[in-house]
Amino acid sequence: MAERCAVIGVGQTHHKAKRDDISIAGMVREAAKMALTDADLTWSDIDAVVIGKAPDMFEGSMMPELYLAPALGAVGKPMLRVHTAGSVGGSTSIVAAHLISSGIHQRVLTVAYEKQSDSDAMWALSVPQPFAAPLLAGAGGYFAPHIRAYMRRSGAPEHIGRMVAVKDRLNAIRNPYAHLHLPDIDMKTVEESMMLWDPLRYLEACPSSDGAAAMVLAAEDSVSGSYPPAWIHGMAMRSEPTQFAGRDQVNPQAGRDCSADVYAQAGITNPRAEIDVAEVYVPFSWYEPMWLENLGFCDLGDGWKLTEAGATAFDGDIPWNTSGGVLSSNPIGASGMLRFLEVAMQVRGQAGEHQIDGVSRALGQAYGGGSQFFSMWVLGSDKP
Amino acid sequence: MSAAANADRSVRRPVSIASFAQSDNVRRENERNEVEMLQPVVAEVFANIGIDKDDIHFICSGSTDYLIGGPFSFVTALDAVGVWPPRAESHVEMDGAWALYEAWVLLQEGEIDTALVYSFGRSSPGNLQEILALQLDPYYLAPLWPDPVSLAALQARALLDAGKATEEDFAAIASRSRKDALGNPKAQVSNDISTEALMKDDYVVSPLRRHALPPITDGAAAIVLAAGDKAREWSDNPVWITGFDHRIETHSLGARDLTSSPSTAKAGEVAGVADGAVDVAELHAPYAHQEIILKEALGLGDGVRINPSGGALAANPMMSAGLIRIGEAAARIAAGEAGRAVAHATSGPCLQQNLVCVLEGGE
Amino acid sequence: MAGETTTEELGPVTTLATPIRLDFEFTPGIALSGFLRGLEQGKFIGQRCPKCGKVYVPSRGSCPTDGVPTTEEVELGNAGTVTTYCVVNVPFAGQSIEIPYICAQVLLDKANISFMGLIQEIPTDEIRMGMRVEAVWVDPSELTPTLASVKYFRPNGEPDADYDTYKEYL
Amino acid sequence: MPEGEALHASHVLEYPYSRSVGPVIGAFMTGLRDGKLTGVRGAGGSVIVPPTEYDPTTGDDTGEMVEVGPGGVVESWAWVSDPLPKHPLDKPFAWALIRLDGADTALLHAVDAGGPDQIATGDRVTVRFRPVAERIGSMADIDAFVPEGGAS
Repeated sequence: MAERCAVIGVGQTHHKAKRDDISIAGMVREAAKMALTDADLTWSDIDAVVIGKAPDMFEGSMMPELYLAPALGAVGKPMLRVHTAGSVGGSTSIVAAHLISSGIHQRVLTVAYEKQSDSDAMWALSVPQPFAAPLLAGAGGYFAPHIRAYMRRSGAPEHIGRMVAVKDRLNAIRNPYAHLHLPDIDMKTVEESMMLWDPLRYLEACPSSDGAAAMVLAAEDSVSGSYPPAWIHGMAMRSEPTQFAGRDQVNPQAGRDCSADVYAQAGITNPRAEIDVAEVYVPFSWYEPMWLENLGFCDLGDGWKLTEAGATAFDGDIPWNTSGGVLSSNPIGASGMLRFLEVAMQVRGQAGEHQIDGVSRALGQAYGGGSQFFSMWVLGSDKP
Repeated sequence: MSAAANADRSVRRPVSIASFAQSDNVRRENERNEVEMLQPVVAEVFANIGIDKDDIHFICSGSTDYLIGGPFSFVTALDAVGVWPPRAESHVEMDGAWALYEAWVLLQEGEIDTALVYSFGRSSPGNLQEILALQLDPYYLAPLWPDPVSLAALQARALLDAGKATEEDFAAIASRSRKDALGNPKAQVSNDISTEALMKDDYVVSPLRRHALPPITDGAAAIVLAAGDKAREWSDNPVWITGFDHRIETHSLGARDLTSSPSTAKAGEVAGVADGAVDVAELHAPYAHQEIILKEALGLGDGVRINPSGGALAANPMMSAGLIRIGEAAARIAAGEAGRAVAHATSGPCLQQNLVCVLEGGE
Repeated sequence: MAGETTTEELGPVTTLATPIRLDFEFTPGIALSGFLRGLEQGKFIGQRCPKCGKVYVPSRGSCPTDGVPTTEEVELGNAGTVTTYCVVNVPFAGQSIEIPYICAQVLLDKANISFMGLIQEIPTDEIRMGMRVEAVWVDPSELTPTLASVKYFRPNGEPDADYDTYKEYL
Repeated sequence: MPEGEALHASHVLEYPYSRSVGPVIGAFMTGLRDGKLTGVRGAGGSVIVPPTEYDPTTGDDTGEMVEVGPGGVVESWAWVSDPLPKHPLDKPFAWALIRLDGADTALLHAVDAGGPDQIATGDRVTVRFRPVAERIGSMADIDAFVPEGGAS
């Protein structure tokens, strides 16, 4: 039987386009020390360290966990390095949690980061290789056609994407750690922003950020810190092939299976009713309605209606991305963990200005690659 | 399983190495890409025990993007398995031995019973001496491009200076490894050559001569783990993992005692190496002198058969060489040549990170 | 020695330039080479999975859903259907085409997988899902084993494909 | 397609990474540019060279910067008779772990010793900086270490 596991400490950096004041080690330590302080622990209290990040080419440092081991107090301890593309921050949290739920460790520090400004995100994500297809579209160009496919399937009107862009940025104003703070954003400024990959406009796309996230996870008899623990009620990862005949990239099976698994573990049958807040990987505005459907918050084709009705707004019945989401901060390797971390903050009641009242259950989701890698967890204030 | 191991780790769920496969280890796999290199290995690891991908509950792989100079090589590698319907799957940017550890952790919870672990790497497309320099501190070390052979040579020198070994010892290890590799059809370097003859090799970086270095290898490997009823269903004589741990040291070579491996010693202690007699040890010692350090750290006496496969001196496929040690050690038990074996994997410069897996036959 | 003067003049060091260059010999592998050599001859060559029968163009050597080698070569025609698309309006490093332009997922007839192609000879606001297109190849003397051999796709004048015929490829 | 027919091409992975260094590495690099070697004091009082924001063993924060060197002792060395193209020197040299005077940990750099018989563990070496005009605040500001007394 799996042991109970809880988040007992969270930490993150101030995310910025360029953290030019700090080294990579300094940046991950900023998040890790904050998480330790939150848990009222020191380096020596930690049994193992699990670190995640996206491609090593971002920073030009191969398997950087080797260099970062002493910076994260990992000397003499087990250390694992996870890489599952954009979902990595979520997968890293889950790998760390299993070290506890398996009964092997009592307290695990997990960290994820990306220092994208050391190079260039567009370059690092699509390093040109011989014989490869000419670089036609860039990062957003991969996703824009799927967004169009979603619009066609669901009949969603064009302004839905803009609503998400505005909502998440207004949420970010409440979050002092968010990269983008755009207090003047509204539907009009989004509509007037540059069209990048039609139908996707500049303000509907995520930024490129430097940043790190960290959490301390603990077994039931090792819980510490002043905020209450956020208990893991369910967690899962799912992958499907990148490309295959008949693949549904708008509503990927791996995402549906992953959420079904997590809900089953958490005993959730009606996600919209039973989940108080969700933090979901939405790097392009339209992924909110797409994931609303994929995560079973509504029937197929109805995701955009929830967004339009304000259900996912800060004062809606199922607030999504109270932190400002990936649309407001995107250190790729850490982006998934920031989703997992935000729901821990919500459950623990430590989210300050972006706290939703009375959160007892929350869903964190991350996805990566071409929507083929998924990781999710459900946290709750009650012991599972 | 020994009583002592049981007493110490009574909460641990027995997990077996149900199947192991590896590609030929070659200097240059110049035709097939990663998927094409890996696919037959995955097919073989299933065929060995008559299962297919639908019997697998969890998949974990180990690889690194830098070997071929393009991001996300692990993503396309999944095509070698065919992850449809979608699977619980994860990837470590580490040797496959750590992927196996992650899978073993998951199996401890008892929710699932089987896992596929694989790793792959082609070192031949690039210049490994330069690529591995990028594993070093990106501010103080990598800009100087210290190559892994030079760093290993610093460690070998420290060992010689400490009076813990001689250059002849390095050659003797290479001689024994190559001779043993004659019995390993997957080995890349194998011959019957004496220590004296090897001592005539030139230095590559003094004090390391050619024979003390690992070959540059392209290859892939896979293991299927099974627990519970599946373990017995897939084997009449399961090989059990009875102890498993890994530890990392500081990165700064100048803050370490390079002549010892406290991380290996600690991992060995937690894994319970000393809880019973060890018949065979498969040690991931890419450089000959590192075997001496590892033997000491694990407290392995002269009666222990070291690297009957020929070890990493006979084939050192990046990201798989550690996983292969576990597969080879399990194979010795499955073949009835050993009752209890230790497998070890390493990563990073001068044995910075080490993993120890104890394997036992019997019920 | 320069002493403090240097720092006073230049300020403290805040960044470090660490240029990295690595050289590789790259191979796309055997199956993909077959596809690329086809391009060099002005042909689309795919491979069929022996298990599910789906045709992958290109194939990377293993059926992504079955995990078995794709071995049977299948030559495909020039015509296909736009399953979905976007209009690229953003300049980025490595871009070789004047913006705005259309990027579309093109599903070649008889293939079971689409790939991204450039659509030309049509105003960007006239592109639509289901449009029938054909490959325009570069001059035979310029054919190479890369997708650059396909200059672009253009409308082939056939009526739009029915949504049901390509909806599984979205 | 039969074996032996895969295509091949050269592939260059190249990027001019630019790293922010932060205060501790920055102080060391600034020192190099000024012709000085610096370390940082760890929580237990030991002096760590090259300096990091953290103690290399405990992970604890480090403290004040202290000047070390310019001389030190070779703790281990390896002789490179055929330098690789990216190595810091283009003639035969030794990589060495050098514990600088005043330091408790060793620094890795090249020693321009002349020949393998000119260097041994325990030897004293001293830093040789590049000319002021060539120094930019990087490890390459150290041209190499040389045997104390100037053997080569």
